[in-house]
Amino acid sequence: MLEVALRHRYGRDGFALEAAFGVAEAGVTALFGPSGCGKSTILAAVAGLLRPDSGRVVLDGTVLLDTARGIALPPERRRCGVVFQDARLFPHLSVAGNLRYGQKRAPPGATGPGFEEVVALLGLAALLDRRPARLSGGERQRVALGRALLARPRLLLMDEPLAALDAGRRAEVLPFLARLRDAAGLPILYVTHALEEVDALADRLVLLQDGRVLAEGGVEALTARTDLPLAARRDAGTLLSCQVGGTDPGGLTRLDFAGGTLLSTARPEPVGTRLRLRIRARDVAVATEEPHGLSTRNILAAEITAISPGSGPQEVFLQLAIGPSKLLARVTQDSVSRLGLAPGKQVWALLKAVTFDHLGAAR
Amino acid sequence: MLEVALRHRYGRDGFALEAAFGVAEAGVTALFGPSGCGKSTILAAVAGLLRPDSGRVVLDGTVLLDTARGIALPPERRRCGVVFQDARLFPHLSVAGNLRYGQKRAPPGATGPGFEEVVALLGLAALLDRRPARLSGGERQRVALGRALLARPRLLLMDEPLAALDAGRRAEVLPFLARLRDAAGLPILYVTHALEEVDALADRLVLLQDGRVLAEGGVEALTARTDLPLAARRDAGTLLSCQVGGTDPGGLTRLDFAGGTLLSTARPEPVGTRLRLRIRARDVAVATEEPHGLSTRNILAAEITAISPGSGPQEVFLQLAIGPSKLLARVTQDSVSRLGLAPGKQVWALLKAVTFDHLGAAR
Amino acid sequence: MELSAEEWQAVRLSLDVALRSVALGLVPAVLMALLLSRGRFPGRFLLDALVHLPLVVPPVVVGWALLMLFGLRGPIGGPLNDWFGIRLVFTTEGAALATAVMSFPLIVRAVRLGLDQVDPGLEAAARTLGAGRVDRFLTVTLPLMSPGILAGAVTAFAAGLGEFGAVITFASNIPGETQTLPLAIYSATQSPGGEAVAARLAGISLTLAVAGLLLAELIARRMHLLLGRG
Amino acid sequence: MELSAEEWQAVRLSLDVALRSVALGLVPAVLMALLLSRGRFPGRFLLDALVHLPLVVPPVVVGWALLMLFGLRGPIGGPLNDWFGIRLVFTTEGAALATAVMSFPLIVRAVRLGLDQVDPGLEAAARTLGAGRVDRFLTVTLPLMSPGILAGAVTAFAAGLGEFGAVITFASNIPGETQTLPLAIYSATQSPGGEAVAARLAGISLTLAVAGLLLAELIARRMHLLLGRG
Amino acid sequence: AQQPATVFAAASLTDAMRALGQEWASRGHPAPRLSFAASSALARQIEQGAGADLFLSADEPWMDYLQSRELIVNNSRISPIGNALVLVAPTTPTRAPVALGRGTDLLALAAGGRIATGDPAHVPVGRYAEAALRWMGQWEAIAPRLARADNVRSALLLVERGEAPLGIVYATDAAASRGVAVLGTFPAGSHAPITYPFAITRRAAGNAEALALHAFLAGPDAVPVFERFGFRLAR
Ligand SMILES: Nc1ncnc2c1ncn2[C@@H]1O[C@H](COP(=O)(O)OP(=O)(O)OP(=O)(O)O)[C@@H](O)[C@H]1O
Ligand SMILES: Nc1ncnc2c1ncn2[C@@H]1O[C@H](COP(=O)(O)OP(=O)(O)OP(=O)(O)O)[C@@H](O)[C@H]1O
Ligand SMILES: [Mg+2]
Ligand SMILES: [Mg+2]
Repeated sequence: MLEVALRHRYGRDGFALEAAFGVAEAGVTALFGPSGCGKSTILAAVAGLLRPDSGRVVLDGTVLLDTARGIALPPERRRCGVVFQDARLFPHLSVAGNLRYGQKRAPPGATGPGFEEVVALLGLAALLDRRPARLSGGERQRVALGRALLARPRLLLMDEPLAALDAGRRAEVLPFLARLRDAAGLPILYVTHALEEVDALADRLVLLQDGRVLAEGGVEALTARTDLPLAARRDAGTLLSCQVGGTDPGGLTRLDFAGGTLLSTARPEPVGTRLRLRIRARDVAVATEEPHGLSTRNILAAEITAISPGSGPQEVFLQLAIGPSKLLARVTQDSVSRLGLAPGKQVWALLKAVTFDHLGAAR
Repeated sequence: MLEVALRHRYGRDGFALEAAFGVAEAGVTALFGPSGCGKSTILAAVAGLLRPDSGRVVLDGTVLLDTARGIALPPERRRCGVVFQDARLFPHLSVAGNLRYGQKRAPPGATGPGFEEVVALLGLAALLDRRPARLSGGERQRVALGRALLARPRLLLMDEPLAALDAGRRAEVLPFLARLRDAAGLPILYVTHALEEVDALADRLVLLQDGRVLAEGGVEALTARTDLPLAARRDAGTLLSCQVGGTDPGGLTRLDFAGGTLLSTARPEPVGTRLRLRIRARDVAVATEEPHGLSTRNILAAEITAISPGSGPQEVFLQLAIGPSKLLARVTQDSVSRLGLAPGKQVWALLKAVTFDHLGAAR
Repeated sequence: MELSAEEWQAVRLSLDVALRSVALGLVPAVLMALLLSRGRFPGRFLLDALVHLPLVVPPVVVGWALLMLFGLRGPIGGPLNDWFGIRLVFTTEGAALATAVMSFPLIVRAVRLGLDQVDPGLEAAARTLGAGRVDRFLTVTLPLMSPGILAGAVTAFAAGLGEFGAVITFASNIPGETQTLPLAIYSATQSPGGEAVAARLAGISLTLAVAGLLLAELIARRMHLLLGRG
Repeated sequence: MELSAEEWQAVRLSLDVALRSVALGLVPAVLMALLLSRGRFPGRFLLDALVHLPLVVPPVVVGWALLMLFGLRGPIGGPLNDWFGIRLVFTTEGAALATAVMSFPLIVRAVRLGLDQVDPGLEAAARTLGAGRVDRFLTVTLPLMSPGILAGAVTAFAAGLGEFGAVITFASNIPGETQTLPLAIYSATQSPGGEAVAARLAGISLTLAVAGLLLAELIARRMHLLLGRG
Repeated sequence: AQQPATVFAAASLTDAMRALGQEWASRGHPAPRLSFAASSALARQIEQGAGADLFLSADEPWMDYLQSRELIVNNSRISPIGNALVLVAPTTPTRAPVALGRGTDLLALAAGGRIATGDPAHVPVGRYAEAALRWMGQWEAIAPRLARADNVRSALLLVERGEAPLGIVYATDAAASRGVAVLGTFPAGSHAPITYPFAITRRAAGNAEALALHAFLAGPDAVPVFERFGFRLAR
């Protein structure tokens, strides 16, 4: 669906980028990496705003760029919606004018969310007549987001679009983006350094460092790996695909996954909805005997399949298998020896029902 | 030390600000609130860049602004270092030139971190000769931070300074800011919407909404309250002051607090260091009988003092007392009835040792 | 202050010529500014110099060159007259043309400065939203460079009120047709004791310029609002 | 192309006068631009109009007014001569003064456009870093507005190469002292059959202007780099 | 009604022609349209097809220029009026008149100052002044001390303002100015006669109104007006 291969160097001995990755189907690909690793540079090259030294970008069979064959479609014909790190709103147009700018130029056949819908979802109704100069930082970014969406692009490029939003607004916008992604079958390249956003949105992850691709793959696979820099983060963990199974007598929602069922605080989704849960390693505890009288609601029989070093000296990751599903648990080295944990040992995995508030959206 | 009272209205019926708060001693006061609530406006008025309709700002006995008495010190004489939301680097100066700009203009007597120190800590050494136009978004913000610090201000105003930094860099810069705060006895007004930054840095919190102060007070007190919008966040919890007590035979660090001891994965701080732990309500489970064979290392006797509604319908907050210290636990309503939890009941509070990686800095 | 009928005529004519010259020169100047600032072609530099030509040679020479080109026997003026019956020499239109040529470099300069003010990032944003070259120019670049265009127009208007050498040489000094205020002032200084008349006419010139500036200031304020800098 | 000694002299003198006029006018023009763009005082508007005066009246009248002011019997020229022995009429300095006065409004306009380009946010940032009014101006505003200043200087230089009416009226046409190229060109066109000489001299004028523009372009590129827009 | 005639006249004829135009109109004719500029500019404009009916030049060469291009009606060329060349000085301080002859030392009279006149390169008054100075044998010495103005009015102004202690201008200009005093008149033989050639342009060849105006200007009725402005009849 999207194929990107780029080589670029700023100046004679400046920053060098050499990155290639592919995206097979619609969905969100997160570009993830530290400041200055080349994320914005990649977006600019894909959008056509930077002409890389050499490279090839193909979207849905359309060659956007192929320096070898001398092809370089101008940005206005690439139909890549871009949300810039610095909103770049048109100062001479009102918020409404900015939003409509892209909408007016969208090809007649293209579908996507309507003006009213975008305005409502981004909370822009009160701002429509305002000029960008009179908006707060977060408000500006919301308008930029709406503007890009309304242009009905074939590919959406977002450069830390939520960094300037507060948690509340972010939580509101995230599912909207997710819905958009699903409804439109739109591939999205998403630059972020918040794993929270990766979990909620990303299907695939491209890990970057110093202009190179460190690893690339499905989010679930990549985040379960303990050998990547991701594991050092406090929110390291695995993603678990599951389905809303119904409501428990206690009012909790049953989430069925391959190998068992989890109980979560009530979910609004109808029965049958597929969800993605991030089970963070730090939230998983293990017990060698079945515990009783515990507020922890999810106590699942599991088998330790491997023990790998954690990010700190006293920490390890336990890889747990619950049926075909995998979980990571982060425990102290001390607990390993104290409880005699070892690969092959049968344990109970403990997960609090309230830790699933942080759900990836349906796919 | 700092006293702020402001009233301002943009245009005839635009956004209205009416906020007052005081800061008694040096340290970080976080201004926390949703996008568009007036945070940047307050900073601008304190820095002298916006002349509010009326108001009074007093810093260390110096009246910076008093509209009633017609006093309004110009920004250049207020010595308020500002890190703007949009870096505002001087495009015609190199990174080094930007950094030295404030340094050269600092009063001769003022002390603070040196040029080399700031450059090293913010990782700017390789960028010194670069122009701002050639920096990535995060790099720009780091330079802006360094520039403000080197001006050796009496008050530091920061507008989401870390929003553009990746987690790694943020984790590096945070302790630096904390050290700066402690060493310089510098009051800092810090705008953010990341609770993580509040935990690590803030001593006091000013919660804003729609231009008004919703609540104001010490971070520990305010974050333990379940009636504020803070509690709705998934990272709601309490802050616990403690002291490094020594090392456990298992290699874990003992953290003593009023009422007990916690075990944490190893901490680098020497024995006796005072730390602040954020114990997030979602990380705390309770048991009615003492559990055994559990990887969870911290199992503390506690008493339920109150049960208050949580953010969702199936959730509640348990307020737990461990000696004089307070903890919040977030559990399902179902568990409350299942385990017969009620105020006055003695329970065991369960805390995983690996959940404390997220530590507030020393005060 | 009483004005003679002839002076009134000169005032009207000056305004007419100055406004027409601005109207005539503005669009070509904007296009030229674009070409010079954004174009990459050989000879760009020579073109830039050529645009400045009216500035670097005396106005009388410009008028003379125009006379040679647009005169009834000139290579442009001849056909123009023969085929279309358009005469430029010795007409108000001709005075406007001469004035427009003289102020052309001033407008181009101002417009280029205005163009440099336009953040390329915004044009890039417009591109990603699907705006092609012309579209983008009309909806983003042009509005954002408008302060430069306004400044250019005002300067050209003021200079047009004062243009003398090129007009008298190209369009002659015919009361009611080409005798603008500066020409009337010149005529006055040619008469012994004409200083008082000249000074009075200069005062009128200044008044017109002030009025033009006032108007421009009002437009600029509005523009600032429109550009969201208010 | 062979130049006569007298023509060489005119070339040298033209350069001299044009450069001196720019040197003379630049600083006052920058200050005036600041005053007009940033100042808030009654009469600001009148001052703005006054600055445009040389543009709106014929150059001859400007020369004539200068003569009244800076002549030996003028209110400024008299004391200047009596106390300091400085004479402006008939001298190269006088020609430069007349040229500077004529191009003053052009520089002021360009500088103001440049000033409008300066992001007030950066000046605000400088303030919070402790930079007072003058400091801030010299270290932030001035460098950032320099493209406008350069544009103004180039326009003034080009206009200075072509300035004619005011110079000949105020400083007269004295070979070697005040006979600049435009005066020589004008002289040539005034004699029947002088066209060839005039055209040749105009070519030289243009060459000088091209050289000036080239230089300015080089400076502008460097400046762009210095301003971090590279 | 008759179409008014269009007259292109040298700038130095401005006042006289305005008065004559009124006089002409008072006789029941349409008031002529007058365009005043340097003779050179007017001649070139006529060459380029300007709608002039009459050309009144301030010097002969520009009339020759048109005649050689067959742009005037040859037999209409007349030079009815003339002028004299005078030496002027500012009225203050009052100076004694001098009798101008070959021996008069003008440089000494100028006392280190400059002598203002039209640019000999192209302004008619300057050309006459050059001839007179050559006749006096002082051209080489005085040439560098000249202040060359671009028209006679500017030269006069320089003297009025005291910038130049001496000036060589037409008698007509000197007479009209209150700021200068005539020190002396150059002998008639010191320079070519100062004449103002008038002619009908070729396009106006059959134009009765132009013909009539031409006759009026050349005739006795115009004489008093010309004399009122200091012109004299050509010999
Ligand atoms: N125009 C330029 N000239 C030279 N170097 C540049 C230029 N733009 C960016 N760079 C450098 O290239 C590297 C990658 O920049 P880029 O903006 O792609 O980073 P990023 O991953 O988006 O970082 P951030 O998260 O901070 O926005 C950085 O080291 C930056 O300094
Ligand atoms: N110049 C202005 N004119 C009119 N309204 C303004 C202006 N600047 C800001 N506002 C409005 O005032 C409110 C507060 O803005 P402010 O920039 O202080 O918000 P903030 O709390 O910093 O938000 P964010 O987190 O998004 O940066 C917003 O609703 C904004 O739209
Ligand atoms: Mg970036
Ligand atoms: Mg803000």
